[in-house]
This record gives sequence, C-alpha cells and structure tokens, in this order.
Amino acid sequence: MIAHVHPENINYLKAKPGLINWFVTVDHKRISMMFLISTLFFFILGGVYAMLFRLQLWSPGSHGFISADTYNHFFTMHGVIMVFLVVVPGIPSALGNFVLPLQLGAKDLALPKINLTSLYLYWIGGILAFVSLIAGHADSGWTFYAPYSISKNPAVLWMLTAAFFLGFSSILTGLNFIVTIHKMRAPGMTWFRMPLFIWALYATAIMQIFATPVLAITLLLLLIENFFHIGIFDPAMGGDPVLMQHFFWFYSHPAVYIIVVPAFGICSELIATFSKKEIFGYKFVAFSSIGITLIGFLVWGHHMFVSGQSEIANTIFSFLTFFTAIPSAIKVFNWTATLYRGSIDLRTPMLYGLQILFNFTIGGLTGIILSILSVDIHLHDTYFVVSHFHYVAMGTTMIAFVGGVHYWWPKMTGKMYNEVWGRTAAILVFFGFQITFFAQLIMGSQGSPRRYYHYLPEFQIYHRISTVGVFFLAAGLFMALINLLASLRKSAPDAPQNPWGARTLEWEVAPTPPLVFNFEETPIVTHGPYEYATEKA
Amino acid sequence: MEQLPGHTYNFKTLAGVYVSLLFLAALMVGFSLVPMNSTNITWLDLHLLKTLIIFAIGACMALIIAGFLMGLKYESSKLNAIIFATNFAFLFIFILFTWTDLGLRGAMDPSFMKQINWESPVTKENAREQAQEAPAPAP
Amino acid sequence: MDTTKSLWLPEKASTFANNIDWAFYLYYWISVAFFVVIVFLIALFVIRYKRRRPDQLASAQITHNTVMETVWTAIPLLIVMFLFVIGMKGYWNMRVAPANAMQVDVIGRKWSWSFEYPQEGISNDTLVVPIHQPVRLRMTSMDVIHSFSIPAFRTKADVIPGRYNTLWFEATETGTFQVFCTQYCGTNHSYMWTAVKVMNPDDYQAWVAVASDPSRGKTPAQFGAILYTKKGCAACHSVDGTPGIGPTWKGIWGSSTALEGGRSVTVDSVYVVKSMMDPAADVVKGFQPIMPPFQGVLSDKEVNGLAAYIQSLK
Amino acid sequence: MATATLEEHEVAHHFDDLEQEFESHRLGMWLFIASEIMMFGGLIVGGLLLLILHPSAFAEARPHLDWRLGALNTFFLLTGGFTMARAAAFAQKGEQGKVQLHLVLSLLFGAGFLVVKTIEYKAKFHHGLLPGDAFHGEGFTSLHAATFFGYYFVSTGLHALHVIIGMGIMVWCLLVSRKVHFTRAYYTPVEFAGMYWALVDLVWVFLFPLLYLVG
Repeated sequence: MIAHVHPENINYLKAKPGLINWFVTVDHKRISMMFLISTLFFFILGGVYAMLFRLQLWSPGSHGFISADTYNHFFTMHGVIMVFLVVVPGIPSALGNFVLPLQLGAKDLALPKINLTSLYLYWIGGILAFVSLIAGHADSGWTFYAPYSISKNPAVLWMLTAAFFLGFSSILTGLNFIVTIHKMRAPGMTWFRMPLFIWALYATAIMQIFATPVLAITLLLLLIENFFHIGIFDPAMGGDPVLMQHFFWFYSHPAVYIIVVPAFGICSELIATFSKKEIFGYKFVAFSSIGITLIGFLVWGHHMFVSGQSEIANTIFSFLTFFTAIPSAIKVFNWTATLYRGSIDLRTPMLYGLQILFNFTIGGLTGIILSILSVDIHLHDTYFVVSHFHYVAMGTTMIAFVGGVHYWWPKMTGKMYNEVWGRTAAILVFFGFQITFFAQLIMGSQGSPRRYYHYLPEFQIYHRISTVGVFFLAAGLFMALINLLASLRKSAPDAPQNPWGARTLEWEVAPTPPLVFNFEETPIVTHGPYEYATEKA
Repeated sequence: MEQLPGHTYNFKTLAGVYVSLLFLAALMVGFSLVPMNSTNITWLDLHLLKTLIIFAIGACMALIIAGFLMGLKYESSKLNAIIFATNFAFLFIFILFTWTDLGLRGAMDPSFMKQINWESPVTKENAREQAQEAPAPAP
Repeated sequence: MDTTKSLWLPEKASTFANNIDWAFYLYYWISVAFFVVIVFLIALFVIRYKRRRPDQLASAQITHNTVMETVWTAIPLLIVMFLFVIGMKGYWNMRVAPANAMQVDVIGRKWSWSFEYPQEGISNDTLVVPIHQPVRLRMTSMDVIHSFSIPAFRTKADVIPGRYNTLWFEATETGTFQVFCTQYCGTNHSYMWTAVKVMNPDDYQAWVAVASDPSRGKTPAQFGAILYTKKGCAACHSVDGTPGIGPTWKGIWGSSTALEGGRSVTVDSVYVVKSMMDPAADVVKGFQPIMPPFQGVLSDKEVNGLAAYIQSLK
Repeated sequence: MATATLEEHEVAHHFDDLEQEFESHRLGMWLFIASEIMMFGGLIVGGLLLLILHPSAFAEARPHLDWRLGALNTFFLLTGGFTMARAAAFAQKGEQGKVQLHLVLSLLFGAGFLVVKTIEYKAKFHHGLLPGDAFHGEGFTSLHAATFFGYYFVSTGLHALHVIIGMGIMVWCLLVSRKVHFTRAYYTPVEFAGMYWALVDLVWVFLFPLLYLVG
C-alpha cells in the first residue's frame, strides 16, 4: 500500500525503513530520536559511575572497594559524561530537536544537514570519550583546571578533544534553532504565540553560539600547553592558572544556563498543560529566560571566589550574581500562580513538572547563599556546592528531561506507556533524589570538601544516607525506562492524537506520530499556546 | 537593478572600500613606526596611546570589512547587525572583567605580590622537582 | 560565645565565625520562609484544584497581574541587595589583615603542607598559632593548585603555584582544628590534611622555644659542628691539623698534651670543659692565654655538643 | 558550513519559497561567523592580556617578526577580499566567466599569503624561535619570549588554517560554477565564500597589529 501513498503523508517512523536511511536522514524527528537514544545511553553510563563511587563512599578511603585513583577517575568520568554528553545536549538536541519545528508549524529545522552534522559531531565526541577510557584514567575533574590537566596524561588529552567536538555539536544545534525560530514560523505564529519551551530554547541557543567557541579555544590552548608548555596557563613557564579558569568559566557559567534554561521551558509546558490554564505572566516568564541568558555572561567569576581572584573582581561578580536570582524567582512564582484555580491533572509528566518546581526552588535558594561572598568562602568547594548544582542540573534539568520524554513520548512513538508504573517511578525518583542530595547539603555546610575519597568519620552518616538514596533514585529511573520501553510492544495501546488536551501545535494539529513533513499542510495559527479559555470542552 | 542583500556590485563603492582599507593598513604600520621615546612628553603614556590608536584603526578596518566585504550594510534585517555587535559586546565584557582580576590583584592588601612571580624559588624548585620525578601520573 | 557546632555549621574558633554564621542563619531562615510558602501553596493548589472530572476546565483563566509581578520582583531584589552588602562587608574584613598580624609562610605540595615561621626560623608540618593573635598566611604551591581550608575558622583560599595567595585569621579558641585541601590535586587529595593547633601565649612561647632549638633532631657532635663555626671557635682552632692561634682539634681528644708550666694532661671531657670555662688555667704549651672564657656564654647542651664534636675529630 | 550552502538550485523541501531559503541560510551563515568571531575573539583577548601582563616580552620579541612581511600579507588578504566581493557581485549579475576569473584571482592572493607565512615560519624555525619548551632563541632576557612565540604560532596557525579552509570553499565554488549558472535568484555559494574570506580578513586586521606592530 505504502508505495501508492505520497511519501509526505506517511508517518516518519514507517517511511524509508532500514538503518542506513536512519543514519543518512535529515529528518529532525529521526535525528532527535538518535540523539535521545545516545543521550540516554550516556546518562545510564554516567549514572553507573555515580553509583559506583557512592558505594565506595559508604565507608571512608581504603575501607572502600576501589583505590583513590580509581575514585578520581570515576568522578571525572561522571562529571565529563554528565555535563558534556548528557545535560548540555540532552534537552535541546534530543527533545527540542523533535518538538521545535512541530511547535512552530514548520516542516523541518531550517538547516537539516547541519542538524545531521551536529549529531555526527556528538557521536565523534562520544567515541573520543571511550578512546580516553582505553587510553587510561582521565582524572582531571570535568573542569580541567591547569596545571593539573597539563601533566601529559593521555586520557585527559583525549577527553579534552572529546569536549572540543561536543562543543561544536552544541554550537550547530543552537545555530539551527535560532534560524528556524526566526525564519520558519507558520503563518499566524507570532513571537508571543510561541510556546515558552521555544523561548527557552531560543535563549539557550544564544548562549550556545556565543559562549561555546570560547570553550573551544580554551581546550585548544590547554592541548597546546600540554605539548609545548607555552606558558599562558602553565605556572612552571610563568603562566597564570587563574587565567585558565577565567577562560573556562566564561564558557562554563553560561553552560550552566544552557543546561537549566530548557528545563524551565519544559516546566512551563507541563504546568500549563496539566492545569489546563494560561501560563501566569507569559511575557515575564519568556523574558526572564532571555534575561537570565544575558546576566549569565556577566557572572562567571563567582566560581573563582577563593581562587586568588582580586577582591574587587569578586565583589563585582558577587553583585551581578545576585541578579540571576530575580528571573529565577519570577519563574517559580509564576509557575506556582499558574496552578491557582487550574484544573490540575496529576498524570506522570505533571508529577515530574511539580518535582522540577520543588527541586529548582531548593536549587535556586541554595544558589543565592553561595553568592553571599563571606558565606561562600566557607561553603566553596564543599559538598554544599555539589548538592546545589545537582539540585539544578539533576533535580531540575534531568527531571525535566525525563518529564519531557514522558510528555512527548506518545507523539514520538505513537504509543501510550502504563500510567500507574509511570507515577510510581516518578514518586520513587522524587524521594530518592531528596534523600541523596539533601544529606549532602548538611554535610557540605559542615565543611566536608568535595571530590574526597577519604573523609572524617563524622561525615559517614551523611555519606551513607546519600548512598542509600542514590539507589532509590536509580530504581525509579530504571522503572521509568522499562515502563517506556514496554510501551513499544505491539499489545501496548496506541496514543491518541492529543492525550493531554494540550493547545500547542504539535499536539493539536500534527498527527501522532507526525508525518515525514510533520503536517498535512502548513497550519495557520489562530490562538496562543495556552488558550484553554477558548477551548470547547 | 536594485541592491540585493549581500555584496554590492557597485564597482566604485568596492574600489573605494579597497583603497580606504589599504590606506588604513598603511596608516596603522606608519603609526607603529613613530618613535615615541624620542619625544620628551612625560605627562602621558605615549606608548599606550600609540597602542590604542593602532587598535582603533584596526577596529575601523573591521567595521568596513563587515559592512562591505561581508555585506552587513546591505542586509535586509537588522538582526545580523545585532548579532555582529553582540560579539564585540561579549568580548569586551570578557576582557574587562578578566582585567578587573589580573590588574587589581592585591589591591586590598598590597603587602603581597599581586603579579605572577615566576622567578620565585618556588617555580625553580618546582621545575627541578618535575625534572626529577614526573608529577604523580594516574596508574 | 557559644562555640558548639549546630546542625548546619561546624564549631566556631575564629573571629570570622560569628559574622558568617549570623549571615548564614539569617539567610537560612529567609529561604526557609520562602520555601515553606511556595511548597505550601503548591500543595494547597494541587489538592484544592485537582481535576475531578476528565473534561473539567480551569475555573478561571488569569493571564497576568502586573502588580503581583512587580511585588515579587521588587521584594527579592531588595533582599538580595541587602545580602550582597552583608557578604561584601564580611568578605573585605576577611581579606585585609591587621597591621600587627604575625606572618607564616605556607607551602603546599602533593600531598602535604609545610609551615615556615620566618622570624623564629621554624619549619613545621602543622600550623601552631597563639590565641587572639592575628595570623597572616602567605601561601604558595610547589606543583598544582591546592586550597587551604579551615572549616572551624570559616576561611579558605586557593594555594597557587608560581604565585602567592594570602589568608588571615584570628583564633578565638584553644585546641586543634582540622585543615583540609579543598582544591582537587590528584591521588591523595583527600588525605592532604593537617591541623591548626591554637595555644595560649605561654604555651606558644614554650613551643617556639622547643621548635626553634637548633639542636633539635641532631646528635651532640653534629650540633657541636654547627657551634664550632657559630660560636667563633673556627677563628683559632682548626679541625684538620693546620696550626692556628690555638691548638688544632684534630686528634687532640684522648692525647696527653704538654701544658705551659711543664705539666701535661690527658685531653678528656673534664679538660675540654675546663678550658672552655676558664681557658687561662691550663694553656697548651706554645700558645698564648688569649682565649676568652665561655663561662655563662655556652649552655650545658652547647658545651656537651662541642665536647662531642672534638671527640669525633679523630 | 560548506555542506549547508550546498543546496540544490530549486528550493529545498522544507522551505516555502526561495526568499525564505536564502534568508535562512544567510542568517545561519551570520551566526556561524559570530561563533567564529567568538573563538578568535577569545584568542585575541588572551593575546591582549599577555601584552598587558608581560609588555617586556612583547617589546623584546616583536622585533624578531618582520612587519614588512606582515604588511605584505595584509595586502594579499585585503586584495583577496576585494576580488571575492567582485566575484560575488558578478555572481549576482550572472556573469559566470568573471565570477570564475575573480575566484581564481582570490585563490592566487590566498596562496600568496600562505607562501609568505611559510617563509616567516621557516625563519622562526631557523632562529629557534619556537613555542614554549622548544624555544632556544639567543639573547632573550624575558622568559616570556617563549610565551610570545607560542602565542604567535597558535594564533597565526589557527588563522592560516582558516585561510586554507576559505580557499577550499573557493575551489568548491569554482566546481559548482561549472554546473550551476549563478543568477540573481541563486548566488549563495559565492556570496558565502566571500563572507567567509571577509571573516579571515576581519581576524587578521586584529592579529596583525597585535603581533607585528604594538609592544
């Protein structure tokens, strides 16, 4: 039959079967699927590393089951994989890639070949990460601080190269998004009719394009230092290691927002959809994403408060850092206000949405205390910081990622997963996460330093709580994964066109799963993304 | 025919651009050859002034190149100009804030060395130690 | 003041602690308040407005409320600006050491600390300081970046190779406090610990006296060898047999030597000590009685050292 | 990026019309250039900071670079930029022959740049003015002379790499020009080759004074 159907009118999963057609496709949906699978793979890998060293930390130092070097290697791999291969590309490349054209009413991203290139660069990066594994023990930490990272450790060199390629993958994705958002919107899709997820991706793309190249040059200079010791960063040659930290954080602070801003977008989608309610203060939420982006370029120095950075610089950076609190607060308040008098449906994605709200509240509040200069001196480089950024990167971004996967899974696969198991998993994840990371907050403010293989006996209790928690967390995520995969079997129910009753284009108009060119014909947008008032029940 | 976005095909304009670029380049080199030490002006750092002027000329050339050789002047949308400006805004922030660190180290407690002291015995000994046994490699 | 550790913060032992803990708990309660309100509202709304019927719509569509937006933009802004000022003041105080601060040099290396006391000429592997005395650390590293952190003092600073970084504190409690390295520095990063010992002034002086004793960790002979040059013996007495203003020490020990006035004596500890205390008593034949008496100049320990040194010169 | 500009003459499937396609590709090119500028910008910021931190090293090392060669290279690049702009203009007019002529001219100037660069590098190698550890030049008092030459090789090397890429794009344009006849409707490849070459110029007008003139 298919032979007679015009190719654009069959869904993208059925069209052109065969692995080769997947690898050479320029269809954003297939590319994002491949991104999703790769990202999930590395998420599991990074998670395994995390569980291994949490097990080690059950008891201090040599009482554990791995050596100090192995421990350092594990937390480095956990950091590098999770940052460069999971959270940074996760939501934009895997979910945004799929959803963005659908939400805009476009046939595809503006530059499909660039999109495929981005995927291949990502894979090259991933392969290089494995080469580093073979080459030895990368143990520099994901921050690659000089001079430790320029001690000619081959594994670290491979890891630097991997990060280099992943950076370009990220740049190309961002570039593609901005072009698409500017040039590919369907008729009637005005800027303020764009879903907030698009606004978040737009803000993210700005940072990807303007910050990531500086990472590239930083890694390049680090590689050169490794081989020639030209003395820009290398203190043995009169270089300044703190200058390297400036270069690194000029990228890596915006990178933190590259990580978290898309999660804000997903949170807005989930909360609006499952409350059947217009998002409260749409423009404030939209512009707070842009605002956080611009402020994000001004505050990198707060990672260097104890690095011997000049006191004046510290003061300026602390001052500016406080301003990031404002857009974050605006978002949290607006989401909360959106729930007010809504019609709240606690489906699986919404459970994750509420978790994002909860975790980001803690992540944001712990962030503010770290920008109080005098207090930060005490908390710097302790588990408090570790816990803070896990509340943001894991508790906000990865929870949003998982929630987003549950939200768009029916659209991607055309299948419905089991709701009961989905909710159970969500609840398990919530408690697992809190147990794991709240213990670390207390341990940190008590002064327990991060990246420690051996620790004082008084901290053991917190480490044990944290280690117990991580297994609940892992169990929850594993349950969610199995539940999703189980939905792919034949007997599982097919997804309806619009299971959540959402008002955005990808649910209202696009078929499930979408056609090769997404829509039968280009949709004409007549209402905003969350106009539930005009909806006939 | 009217101007398309992109490069102008008005030969006069392009020739003018080309000549002015060459002129500015020559000016740049010329300035760098002016011997500043021979003058006896002390109330003003002529060396710094010279550097600033040279880079100012460079900036002018950059604007001309972006405007005509990249066709920024003939863009249909202002967006591209904004992107271009944003580049330099961020780079300016980068160097400015980094300089507030490098330049003002020890400003609060001047009794300590603020610049990198690469001739301190520390680095010498450090170099020697590295020569003797390589810094602990990961087994 | 109350120095015991609370749930969130470790024991306090420096002048910074009160200020920082105050700021910490001030913000802590502010954030608890915000957190409770937000979570309470979320819970309330979720329960109150839970969807009962599948087709149930929201009971109202509130798109925005500029007044509320302004309020919850302005209030956090005021709070954080207030926090900024607190933090800045506390921090500047932590960076500028008082003029009367005593200086200690700290050197970090993989994976140990050493502390140099320039005036006292002490080099030690733990930091010993007197109580109520500002101490300024001048820190640098031999290899990679380390970080010198004393949780009980609420202070910390990176230790950077090729550069000096600084840190100061004034201890308010006697006792021993944990020091960590908090900047990842390789294999034994988590073992790079030491301690700060805070002492009463007299204990500290006693410790300095012991620690700065040059004979510490030396055999009497080695100590004597140092004194030989330090106390000026070398001006007259050679140790290699070359003749000088005074008799050489080489091989003199145990020999029977003729003295001025015809007597002769076996050079042993008795004679050596005597001729240090009262040189003119028994002058070796052929030498002038010009050696100054060292009565009260040399301590017993030093005398022993010199004697042992002479004895060692066979 | 080259792959992206290699669209078929007719509009790609996912665009509504030629104008949308052209605008999108153009915006994409600008964003790509923006990221390139940030990358070189980071490098140049590093160079300026080195200049501020170790002025003595620059003052000492700079005379070992011959500003005449640098100026000659500036001339080559600017002229190449001019001819590329002409090529793009002729592409709009649809004068295929002149497009090809100017592409070849630009290629020649690019090649000239690389030749001069090779001569310079040879001289540096000969005098042992090598980056970092390899540095063994005579008569330097500032240890940071090694840093200067390290920076010199990194920056000019990365720039030269982009020159080569730019020339590659020109060659590719020549190949395209044998199949496709450029018109007002479709002149993107030459246009973007011109923009990319202008980027190379843009970087050079900052690198040239930083390395050859100041200090």
